[in-house]
Amino acid sequence: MHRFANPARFLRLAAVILPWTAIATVLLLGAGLYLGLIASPADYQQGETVRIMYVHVPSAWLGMACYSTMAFASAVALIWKHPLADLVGKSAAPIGAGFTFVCLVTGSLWGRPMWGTWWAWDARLTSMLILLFLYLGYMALINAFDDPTRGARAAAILALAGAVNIPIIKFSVDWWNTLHQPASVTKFGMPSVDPAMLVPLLLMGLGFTTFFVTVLLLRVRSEIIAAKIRAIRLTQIHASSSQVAG
Amino acid sequence: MTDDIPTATFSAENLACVRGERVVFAQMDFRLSSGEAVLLLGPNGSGKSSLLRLLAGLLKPASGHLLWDGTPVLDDREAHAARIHYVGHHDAIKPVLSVLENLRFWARLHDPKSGDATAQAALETMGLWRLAEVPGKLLSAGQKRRLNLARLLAAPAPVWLLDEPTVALDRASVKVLEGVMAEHRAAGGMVVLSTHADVDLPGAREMHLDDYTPAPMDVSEVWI
Amino acid sequence: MTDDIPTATFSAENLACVRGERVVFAQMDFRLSSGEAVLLLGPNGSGKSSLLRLLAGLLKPASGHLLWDGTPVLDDREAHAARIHYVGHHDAIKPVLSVLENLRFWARLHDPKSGDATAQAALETMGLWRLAEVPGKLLSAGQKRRLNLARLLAAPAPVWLLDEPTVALDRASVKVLEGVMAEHRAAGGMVVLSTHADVDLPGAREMHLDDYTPAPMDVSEVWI
Amino acid sequence: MSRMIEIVRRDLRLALRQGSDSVMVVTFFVLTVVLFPFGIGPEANILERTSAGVLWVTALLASMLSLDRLFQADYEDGSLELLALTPTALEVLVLGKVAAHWLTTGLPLMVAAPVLAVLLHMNADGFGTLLLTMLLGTPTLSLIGAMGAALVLGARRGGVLLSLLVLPLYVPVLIFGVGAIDAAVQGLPSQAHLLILGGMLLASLALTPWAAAAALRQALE
Amino acid sequence: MSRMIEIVRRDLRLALRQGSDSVMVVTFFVLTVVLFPFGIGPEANILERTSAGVLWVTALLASMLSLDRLFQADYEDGSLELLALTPTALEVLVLGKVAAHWLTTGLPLMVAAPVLAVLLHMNADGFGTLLLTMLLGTPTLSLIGAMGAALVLGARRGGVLLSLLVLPLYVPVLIFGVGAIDAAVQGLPSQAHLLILGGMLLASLALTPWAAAAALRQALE
Ligand code: HEM
Ligand SMILES: Nc1ncnc2c1ncn2[C@@H]1O[C@H](COP(=O)(O)OP(=O)(O)OP(=O)(O)O)[C@@H](O)[C@H]1O
Ligand SMILES: Nc1ncnc2c1ncn2[C@@H]1O[C@H](COP(=O)(O)OP(=O)(O)OP(=O)(O)O)[C@@H](O)[C@H]1O
Ligand SMILES: [Mg+2]
Ligand SMILES: [Mg+2]
Repeated sequence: MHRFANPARFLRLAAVILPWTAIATVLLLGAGLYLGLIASPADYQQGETVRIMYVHVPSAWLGMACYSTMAFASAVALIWKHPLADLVGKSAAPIGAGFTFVCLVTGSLWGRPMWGTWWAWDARLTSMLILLFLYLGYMALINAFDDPTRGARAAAILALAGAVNIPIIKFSVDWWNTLHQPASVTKFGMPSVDPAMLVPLLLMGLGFTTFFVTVLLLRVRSEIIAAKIRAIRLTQIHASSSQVAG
Repeated sequence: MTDDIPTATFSAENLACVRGERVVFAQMDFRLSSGEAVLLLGPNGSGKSSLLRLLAGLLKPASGHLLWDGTPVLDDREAHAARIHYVGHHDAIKPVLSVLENLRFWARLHDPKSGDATAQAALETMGLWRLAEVPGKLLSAGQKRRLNLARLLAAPAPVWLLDEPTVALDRASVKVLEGVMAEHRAAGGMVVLSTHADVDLPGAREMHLDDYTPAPMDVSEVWI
Repeated sequence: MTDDIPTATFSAENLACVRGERVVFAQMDFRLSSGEAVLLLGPNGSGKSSLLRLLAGLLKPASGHLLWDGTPVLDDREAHAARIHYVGHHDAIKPVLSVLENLRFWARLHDPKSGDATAQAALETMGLWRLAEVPGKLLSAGQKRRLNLARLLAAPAPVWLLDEPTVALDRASVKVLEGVMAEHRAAGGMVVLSTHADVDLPGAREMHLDDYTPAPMDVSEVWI
Repeated sequence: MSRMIEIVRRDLRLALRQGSDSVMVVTFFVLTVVLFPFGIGPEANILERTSAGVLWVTALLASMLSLDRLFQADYEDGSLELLALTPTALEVLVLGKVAAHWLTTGLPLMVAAPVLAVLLHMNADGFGTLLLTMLLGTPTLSLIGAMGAALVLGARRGGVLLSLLVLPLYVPVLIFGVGAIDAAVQGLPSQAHLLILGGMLLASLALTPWAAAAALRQALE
Repeated sequence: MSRMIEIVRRDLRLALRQGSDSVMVVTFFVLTVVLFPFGIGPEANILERTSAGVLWVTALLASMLSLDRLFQADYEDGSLELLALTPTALEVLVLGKVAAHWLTTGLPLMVAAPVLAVLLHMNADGFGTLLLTMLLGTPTLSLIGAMGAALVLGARRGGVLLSLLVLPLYVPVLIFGVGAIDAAVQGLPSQAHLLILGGMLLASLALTPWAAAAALRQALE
């Protein structure tokens, strides 16, 4: 099936979705930032620094969400060999790395006032740092082979193996008593956060998500085109490679 | 040593092989029953080694399936591995291990019950028994190749996949190999052999790999 | 490219070669003049590769001397190295370097003045020019061998020492190689070639290595 | 199973005969720690403070530097193809090679560790924990490393890539290893750290052979 | 000469493309030193006292562990035969390979060293001397190592032999290297140490290429 898979359908779909996600991103982020940075109250104990949360938490969520997407795509690519899945994984990685990086930076910026330290080898922090390295490793690996399909497979395996890290990040706060505070928004049952903070937080979360979708679609599209070009060049290179002297 | 092999068929329909994003061959049908042999011919780069690796299960076909008595082989890799012996371009000989150690390792790995007796018999057939204690690094090219071929005898398996096995062999050894292959087929074994030289494989079906090379410029097909 | 080679003679008297504490061959006389060729034949382990390595200066003879126009070659290793091209069992191809990079390196190393033009010409003759940018690891066995042989053309040298050069080559490439060797000899070059297959080397003197295996200990007898 | 043992035996034999990097690495481990006093001067208290860290950092380097040859040699001489074609799950064979790697790096390190700990004036209360952390930690290192080594087979810049993949996964082992020892030395409970180490061992034991085997199959395509 | 440059260029290119062990080892040098604070705790004064030792021990490790592959790869794929058959003294080619090895290990180590020295809170007075010792010491390490690697090629118990062979030669470099830095940090004159280091460099420059070339010829027999 591998050589007969056809990108045309995907391209058509992307063309339809893209404008909507793009617009949604702008609106959601706009509203979220306004509510978060201006309209919402400062925290009674954390003061203004609480506003870091509106970037920190969504980027943390997306950092993990991207990786889950990547791992899923990798599974599809390995099992069904669907070429599109490879491209999705490849395209998702840098975005996720970006989110994770932002989460780490905002986190440690926030940690300075809250915990009096930029960094601690706390379970969640460590696992998040490892997530970043997993992204970097994935990106390095996928480009490290002369044969792109081979690179994609190797990277996919890494992505799957690294997936254990996600639940660790998520639940580390519950398993070990960490510096980092446990889930309050994503707690099952009623969230234990004041709506004035919850609403902008969720808006930002949605905005980040649509942003992710938009960029992902764009990247996959360009990957497809690149692959086509490569294929053409290869067929030409090898065209008569097997006959001696012309 | 390969007496108790039941008749079986090893077949494939509409095989296609893609390497480095490029279609090496496509729409290849393939069929082999006990006692038969196939001779792979074709210019360099036409895909002989690729086909053999594909039959061995090292490569996954881009399309088509390999069937053993009608059941897909990739369903049970171990079972398939137990059925085949693959001799590739590399001799897989450790320079610091003695000839016997090298052979015994591979034999045991293929069939844990295979004893030293069979190993010795194999080395004798290949005219290496006198070198049994010599470390691999001291072997000449042909001696290395013979040691590699000795694996075929040290642990029985119905399907032999041989990639240019006569390389570096002197004429006498080529004769020995031809004899061994005949014996193997007489006992119901199968042989797939790629070569550029002349190998005497009576009644073998010839496959010219270049017949299956797809026409260069069909981009729509090559889309990965 | 090898026009300006003066006639010369490459000879040896009473050569003996010992490997792994064992005499491989002895009392071998050897003589080769410009335009001539020698075909080394003999069973595995009879010493063909050893002789070639010895002629190349990689092995030191246990007795006897190699002479170039009467002067011992070991007196001036560099000069001798400049005279010869050696093609052994290994292809010396770096998997991560492109075909062209691989060739250019060896050419420059042999003759710093050799330019890209000659390299390209060599690749074209060997039918590899289309693969010039492909990394070595993607080459098929025969393509690797052809790349290795391209060295012969990329930088001129009067003496070619070829150890089973036709291994893994398809018939077409063998023809090309034969043509190249004929050209080389016509231009006054010398060729020493070991093979188990048939290579067309018109007017070549045949040497059967097993004739020189010392009587007391037969080839398979080993003292290690 | 018997096949796995075959592999272990072969790899050990090879390591002995041709001296795998690992042997060298262990020699090095000992050397470093012996030399260390030269480096920082023999003040006992400093040595004591640093001992756990020195031991673990060196152990980490030692096991890591012997990694990139783990599959490379077999890959180059064609043995890997044949291994992939043996009638057993490749995962099992991988475990065999990992075991061999651990026996030639981790085990000697463990044996050497207490002696070196003495040289470094480590507080005797730490010895038990030191051994425990090593027992739990070094196999984890070998396992994770095997996965990395398999993934980078045939890659460009294999070496750097390997360290990029593997080191981040090694760091936690280091952290918790040292943490446990320091805790023990200061008479605090070190169970928490040890548990985490154990968890990492189990996780990698479950995951990495599978990943490595899959990666090897890819490498052979 | 131009041939030597060819070799350097090729080896650098190889190192870049496939990431020779050396590149990895450097990544690794940096990492170790960065890890070190985690290992021994961030107390500035301890770090300061240990910095010279840590840096040199790691540098030594870095160049040593990349060595046993120095000729191995070329030996296995037949390149070494052809190198031995180029119309130049093999000694020159050996120098070429050593140069390449130094450029991929020694030089990066030197560049990284000061940065790491800062991380380790080394006293700024030591920096100049640190660089000097590295400049004199690392090439010596590469040279000695090359000889060892060559000697081992043919031999059966490769790695072990290598380490046993090379380590004793390495140790003095380490001792005097650290000695010089410590002296400088304490404001004492360090010429004596530096002179000895220079002497060792010259000696190995004169001896090792010849020894290595001879050993390689042996290995090819
Ligand atoms: C570099 C340091 C930090 C890292 C790597 C980090 C990482 C994370 C991650 C991965 C999440 C997502 C958890 C989930 O979705 O269940 C998260 C959520 C959160 N973090 Fe951080 N964090 C850091 C520092 C901080 C600091 C200093 C604070 C403030 C005290 C903080 C407060 C929060 C909050 C309130 C959440 C939302 C929890 C929820 O409701 O689910 N984080 N952080
Ligand atoms: N490196 C070595 N050290 C010691 N003995 C060796 C070495 N290489 C080969 N020999 C022995 O020398 C003898 C001749 O080897 P050589 O490679 O020259 O044979 P050959 O004629 O080339 O054989 P083939 O046709 O297989 O290439 C063999 O018996 C071999 O065992
Ligand atoms: N590992 C690889 N990755 C990508 N392409 C490859 C790889 N190995 C070989 N190829 C390409 O696949 C094609 C077929 O190679 P293959 O080795 O099957 O040819 P072959 O018929 O065995 O040639 P030879 O007669 O020289 O052995 C060649 O064009 C080669 O360039
Ligand atoms: Mg082939
Ligand atoms: Mg030979």
